[in-house]
Amino acid sequence: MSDAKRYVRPYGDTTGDGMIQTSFTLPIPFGPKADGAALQLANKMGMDPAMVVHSNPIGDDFTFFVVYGSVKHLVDLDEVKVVEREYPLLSPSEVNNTLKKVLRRKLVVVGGCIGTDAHTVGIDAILNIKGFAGEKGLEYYRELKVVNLGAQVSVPELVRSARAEKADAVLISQVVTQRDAHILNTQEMSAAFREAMGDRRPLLVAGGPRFDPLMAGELGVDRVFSRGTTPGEVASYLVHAMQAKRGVAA
Amino acid sequence: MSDAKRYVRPYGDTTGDGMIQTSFTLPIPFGPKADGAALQLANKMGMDPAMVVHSNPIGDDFTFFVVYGSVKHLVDLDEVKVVEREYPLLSPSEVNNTLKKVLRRKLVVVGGCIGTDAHTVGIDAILNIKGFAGEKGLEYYRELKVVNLGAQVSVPELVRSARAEKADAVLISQVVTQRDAHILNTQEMSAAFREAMGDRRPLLVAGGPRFDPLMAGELGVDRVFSRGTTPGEVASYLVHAMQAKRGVAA
Amino acid sequence: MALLDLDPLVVAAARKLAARAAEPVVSLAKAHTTVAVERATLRLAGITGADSTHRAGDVPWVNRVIDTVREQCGLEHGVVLPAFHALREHDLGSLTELAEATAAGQIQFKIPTGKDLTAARKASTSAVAKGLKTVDRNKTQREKLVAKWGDPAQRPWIYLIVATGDIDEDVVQAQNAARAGADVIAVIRSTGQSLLDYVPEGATHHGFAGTYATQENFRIMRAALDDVSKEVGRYVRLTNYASGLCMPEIAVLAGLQRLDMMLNDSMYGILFRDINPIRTFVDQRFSRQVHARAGIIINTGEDNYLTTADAVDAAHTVTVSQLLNEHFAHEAGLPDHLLGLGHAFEINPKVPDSFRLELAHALLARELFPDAPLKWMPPTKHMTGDVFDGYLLDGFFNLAGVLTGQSILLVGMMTEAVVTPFLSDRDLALKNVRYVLNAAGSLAEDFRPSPDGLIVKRAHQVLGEAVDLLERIVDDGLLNAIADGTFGLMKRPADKGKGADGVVEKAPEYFNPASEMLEASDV
Amino acid sequence: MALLDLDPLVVAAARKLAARAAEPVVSLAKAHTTVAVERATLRLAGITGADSTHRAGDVPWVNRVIDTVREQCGLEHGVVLPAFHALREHDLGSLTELAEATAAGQIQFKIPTGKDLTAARKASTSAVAKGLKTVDRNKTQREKLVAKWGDPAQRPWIYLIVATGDIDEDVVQAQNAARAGADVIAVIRSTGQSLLDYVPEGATHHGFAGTYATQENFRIMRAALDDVSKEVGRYVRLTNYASGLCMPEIAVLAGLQRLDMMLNDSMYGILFRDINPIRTFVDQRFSRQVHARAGIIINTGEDNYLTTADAVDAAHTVTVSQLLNEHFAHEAGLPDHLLGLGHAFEINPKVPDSFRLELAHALLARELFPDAPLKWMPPTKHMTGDVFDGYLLDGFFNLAGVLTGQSILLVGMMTEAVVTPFLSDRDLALKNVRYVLNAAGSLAEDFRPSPDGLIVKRAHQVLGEAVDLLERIVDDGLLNAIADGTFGLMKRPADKGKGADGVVEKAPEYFNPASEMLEASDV
Ligand code: B12
Ligand code: B12
Ligand SMILES: Cc1ncc(COP(=O)(O)O)c(C=O)c1O
Ligand SMILES: Cc1ncc(COP(=O)(O)O)c(C=O)c1O
Repeated sequence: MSDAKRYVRPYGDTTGDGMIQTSFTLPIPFGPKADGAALQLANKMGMDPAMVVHSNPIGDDFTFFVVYGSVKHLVDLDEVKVVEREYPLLSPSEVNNTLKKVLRRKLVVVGGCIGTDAHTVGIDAILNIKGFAGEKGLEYYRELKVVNLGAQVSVPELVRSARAEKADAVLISQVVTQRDAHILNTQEMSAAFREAMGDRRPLLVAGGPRFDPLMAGELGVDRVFSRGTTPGEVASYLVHAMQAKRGVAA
Repeated sequence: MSDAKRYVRPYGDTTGDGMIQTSFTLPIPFGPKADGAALQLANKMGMDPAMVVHSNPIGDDFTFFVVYGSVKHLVDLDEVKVVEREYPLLSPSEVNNTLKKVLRRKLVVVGGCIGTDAHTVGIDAILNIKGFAGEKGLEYYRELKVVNLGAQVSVPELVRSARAEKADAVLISQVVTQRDAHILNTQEMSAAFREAMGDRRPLLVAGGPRFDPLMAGELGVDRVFSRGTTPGEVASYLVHAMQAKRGVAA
Repeated sequence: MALLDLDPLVVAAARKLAARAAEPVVSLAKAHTTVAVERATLRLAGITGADSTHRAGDVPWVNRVIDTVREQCGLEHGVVLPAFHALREHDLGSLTELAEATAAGQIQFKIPTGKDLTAARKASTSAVAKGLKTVDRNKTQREKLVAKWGDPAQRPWIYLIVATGDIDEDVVQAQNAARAGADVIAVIRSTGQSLLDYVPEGATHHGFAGTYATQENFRIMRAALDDVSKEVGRYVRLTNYASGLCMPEIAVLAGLQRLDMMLNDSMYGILFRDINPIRTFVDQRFSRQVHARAGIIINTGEDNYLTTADAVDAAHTVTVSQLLNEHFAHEAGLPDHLLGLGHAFEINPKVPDSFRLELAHALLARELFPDAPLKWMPPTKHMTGDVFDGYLLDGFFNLAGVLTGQSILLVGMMTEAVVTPFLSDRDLALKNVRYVLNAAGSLAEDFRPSPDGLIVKRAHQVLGEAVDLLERIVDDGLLNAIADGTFGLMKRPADKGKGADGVVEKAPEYFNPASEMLEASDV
Repeated sequence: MALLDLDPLVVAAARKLAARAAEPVVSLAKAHTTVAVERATLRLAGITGADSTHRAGDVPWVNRVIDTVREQCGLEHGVVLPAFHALREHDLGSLTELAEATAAGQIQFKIPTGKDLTAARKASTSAVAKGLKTVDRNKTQREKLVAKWGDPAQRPWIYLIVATGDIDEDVVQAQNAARAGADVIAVIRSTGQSLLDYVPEGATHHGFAGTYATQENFRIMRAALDDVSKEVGRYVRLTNYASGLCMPEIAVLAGLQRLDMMLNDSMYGILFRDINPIRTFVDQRFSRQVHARAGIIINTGEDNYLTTADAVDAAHTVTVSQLLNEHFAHEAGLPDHLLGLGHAFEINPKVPDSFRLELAHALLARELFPDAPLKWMPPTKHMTGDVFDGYLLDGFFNLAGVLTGQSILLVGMMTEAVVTPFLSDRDLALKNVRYVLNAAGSLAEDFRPSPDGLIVKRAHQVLGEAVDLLERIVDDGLLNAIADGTFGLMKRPADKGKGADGVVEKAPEYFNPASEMLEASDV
């Protein structure tokens, strides 16, 4: 890639025009002054010029805005941080064969939605045979033993089950994010495992549509999966992580 | 107003949450790296945390994003710049009576869409009897003589007509803004009047939906009107400006 | 005018099958009580407040009393006999004083007999009657206010959710929503609440993705809506959730605070909160009797099935559940005009003809339940972070609502897949509704499904599948069907689930003045 | 199936009135030529290129020749006689050489007589025939490619605009749009171009809110669309604008570069560009003859009336204009299947029943012109900066399109009131169209306007008003009607407007081989 491609700007209809759309509400009454306030905010966000193309009152105390304009920021592609998949995508039979060789027993996976979260569709998509996006879920893999605890599992309950099942990996899901519930719950979970088992804790994997895969460290887990994850990705990751744990080359 | 009201932040569902929505396209292929790039841009705009809640490819080379998040910027209401209406809103009969007193003749207004712009609906809304938003247009005012030159009026033609009609005020409209056409055309117009008539140039008024009223200086005109302007506002302004010119107290 | 040409015999057969499927469950419900039913009864009898000195946080007094009674003499006779006996024995002024004394370990509960029994029956009956009188007064008051301020000018009624977690922010948002056109405001509950085996107390400010349902929050919001109703010149209704482990108690609190609608499904708690089936069926029956008395419209939860199962494959399970919900509701005394049976616009928008299939399903519900105020739920599952797409889909949902004559329209939010609604989402969503109602509100006049067309065929097919499924349920038993994952693909065995230990078989001498008065008021 | 039950006698009467109203104007058009018609003829005869040494910027050679001929011997005999005479006289190899020599002042044009006349006639006829052969070849080539790559799978065809001002960016956007589902790409012109009395040359990169229509830009875009057609497996059509002062020339360039559709209205230039009425009527007739020959679908501009006039009040003016456009087109040799008559979804969305009124208007057009590929234009005037609202309105526009069987759907953009479309606007707009077509594409089957309902009544009313207006136009004369502001509220007197000085009355000896061959090919 040429140097020119290191830096990019948003594209409206011409390379480099920087055009973006934004909408927001300010807690101030509708009127020219409100439009001016919206413009100030847009400018602070780096939009220049910015156009308040729409505003309307919401009740007496709020105003909603739509603003278009050009942001001056450059995106530096070299500085983009992403979690690249650090392992190969394996087919179910590759997963099974490798696990059999490495472990000589089934790999035990315990999963559930923790805290008060009852959104099981996501974790079920990963765990249940039915699967997701045309891929079968982990239950389908001969060399995996899957224990799906379902919804609203408390952290102590999760730790207890993981112990009882001798879990190699614990997979938790968090969908509700209001007031950072997903972050707090996951941190509580990883702390509990650290406390209960120290270094012998199972592999901890968190998933949910609003997680950022870069957050693993902050959450105290080994890996984070976000929206659109498929079961195959998770199975392949588990193989990779088990190999790494046992010091086996991939 | 209390001090607390000097600074505000965007409002999602809780005071101070700073939540905004934004969408844009980056000229990079769809994928995790693209999502990372979108996040970087959002961060540069001051969104933290930011969530890329949607992305989809547009062809092979572009990706479209929807991002939600909290902007850290504060809007300082004391620093908001707006053009406040510096004159009273007058009824048509007040306009007529005042003009009659101040001028003792009809005030001559020449108007049109300049450059290649043919969007006459806006200027017609101000000038034609039919008017706008329930208010009659300037033609309806007994003490105004209105010459509406229509669309795609060249600057030399405009200057010529203004001279021939002995215009007190010239009202121009600009709706097309691509490549800043509205700004360039208006500046060309004001420069031409300066050159042709110097200090004796008529009052210059520009209008159009994408003008920022703060731009009068930059455009070289006396006043700028933006979206939603009503004829009454313009008539009242003309009275005010004529009084100011003649040194008559308002 | 019927557009689907449904066979009245098939419809009647479906209803009969639903009644037969429900029968054993109704018997079970009659034979049991639960801690929640007993708590609800004491609440009707006037207990309020919480033990704020308890180390586990505020514990409602009613829980302290019930738990102690159960410990000391069991609940199979009901709570009122030991409680009102103790009240008299210790010469206490109120149930709340009794609770304080209970907490202090001063009370030894027992089942009274002889004259004591008669006295306890009488005292409890008159206490509960007082509570029910408040419920009745609220019903009358609602009718008065509706007469005074008026009902919404249009159908469907516009139903909006607020969910900030903070009752004070909720008030701001609810009032603004009403000003912008909402006819019904629902305050969504905090995620954890349905599994709490008590009702929190007081005004609350820290829910997760919803605000706790408390008596005080109910009061605050109803008062706020009364204010805004006056302002906008129409009675704005308030909705909350009588689901979860405290279904009967919350139903009582709703009656006491003049709520107008309540989410209340015969199976939702089982399926989506893993609550024990028997517990749920007992609780729902009592709660529905209370709703019937209070004139509260219930909203059932069939929409939820389509978030876990596929909306095309499982369309007939919605119909079956509606028929069951209808039967359970009638049995508990709710008339048709209080049956806000639920259904939803949840077909994958990528399915060819998805909109026409939605029309088929929606019209089927409409023609099966012509007198019920059907509640039409917006797309959620197939909403994505593409808020533009979502806004459009919501528009077509609104259109389907007006084309098929839905009664209550839960307004969809473009941010469905992103966050609980922003203030602006609600405002935009209302604009969407207003556009559709104003521009195409009477388009139903021109909507005439072709007699052999996709819509008519599909509706007949779904009804046929529903009848087949009901036959299987009659054969296997409803509890087994639930255990097998018939609804929403959730498998819930009858002996599992949360709150099972709160179920108590009634003794022959079981006494509950609330139940007696409520059964009597059934028609 | 006719849903409106229009009276065939009324419809026939309307057509007859339109023909009578058009008659005097057709006579005028036949009696005159214009500088643009003459330039178009020379372009067909092979002239290309521009004088890049001129101080006013590039001036096309054809303008230099026409202007000089006009100066030296007038245009009433047509340009080809003096031009081809000069060519032979000076023994020049091509018209372009002639132009160079003209610019250098070396040529003195005159009307040949006798043998010179015969020779000039012959030479020019064969040159023009060559040009027309290219046009014919392109028509055949289009038919071949359509046969090979296929037509769109669905009706309506999806028509998208690109408007970056830079042909290279346009190509990127057009190809991506085609991949995303566009069946027709229109390259919007720079704002100023319609008032230029010449066609710019070469590839251009600096238009304002549109890209200049040039022969080279046409070629670049058609080639790019051929590439992408192959890739997507369907023939993607290209549209541009034959309006303004160069209507006939651009029509020729479109024929030479295998464009597939052209904006071409009999009155748009008069009304919305203040072009002289006679100039316009002469130019449109010639340009339509060229379009007919090239098998190009014309798109008329009735949608524009509704941006300056009210869409309800002025609905019948759209119908009248469609009938006039139809007549002028037939007269110029265009068959029904090339008549993309325009109409639009422009009723104020705040008007009660606005959507049903749109359906009435759209269905009226459909049933009046059953064989015409109607072009259905999206909302523009009532689009605001609220892009969410706009996205919804566009969805209902799409729905109206499928419910009423429109043929060509110009895709609306949520940013209509903001900017010329972003890449993402087009992508989102296509998602919108795809959803509506896929989900509700066949809903027309269930759309049966009630016989005495709003839709049928409204359609009859509009047709009635159209007949009344046509009667008045027949009485007063079409030119007077235009002068009075009948269409789009624009008042345009016959003797005013731009380009009037480019109109020339034909001499009896007027000769134009293009006109002769084109008249001959009319049916
Ligand atoms: C279905 C649904 C429900 C169903 C849940 C049924 C069930 N058994 O799961 C029902 C109707 C019961 C429900 C209820 C509620 N819901 Co809900 N619900 C949804 C909905 C519509 C879809 C979620 C879904 O199923 N997505 C499909 C799955 C496949 O995607 P996914 O979860 O992202 O999972 C994928 C990845 O994230 C990843 N993944 C997820 N988990 C894991 C775990 C691991 C280990 C791995 C590796 C990967 C992984 O892999 C999956 C496949 O790719 C969303 C809105 C939406 N459109 O997103 C709201 C939504 C999630 N719900 C919401 C809320 C608030 C609630 C309630 C709390 C409302 C209330 N107060 O009553 C209740 C209570 C629920 C509770 N206690 O948690 C909010 C959350 C807001 C927020 N961001 O905080 C949402 C976003 C709606 C909204 N805008 O308000 N809900
Ligand atoms: C109607 C319309 C047309 C009509 C114009 C008919 C006519 N005689 O005016 C027609 C169909 C002919 C047309 C053509 C084109 N249009 Co146009 N058109 C519009 C449309 C739909 C509405 C504009 C309008 O009438 N608004 C209503 C009036 C009342 O509002 P207003 O102009 O803002 O005026 C108010 C205020 O701004 C103010 N005001 C305005 N002027 C003045 C002047 C003074 C002195 C004062 C005091 C106040 C004042 O007061 C008015 C009343 O409040 C807009 C899209 C939209 N929804 O906004 C596109 C739009 C303006 N058009 C656009 C374009 C690109 C074109 C074309 C160039 C497309 C093409 N390449 O072919 C052509 C060519 C036009 C040309 N040469 O200028 C773009 C401009 C993009 C941009 N920002 O640069 C828009 C935004 C559409 C789009 N998104 O692409 N168009
Ligand atoms: C019938 C019913 N009850 C309750 C709820 C809310 O869930 P929770 O029980 O977690 O408050 C829903 C979900 O929308 C529902 O449909
Ligand atoms: C028939 C017709 N011609 C031309 C145009 C374009 O305008 P211009 O002549 O400025 O290119 C339009 C506008 O959409 C139109 O409808």
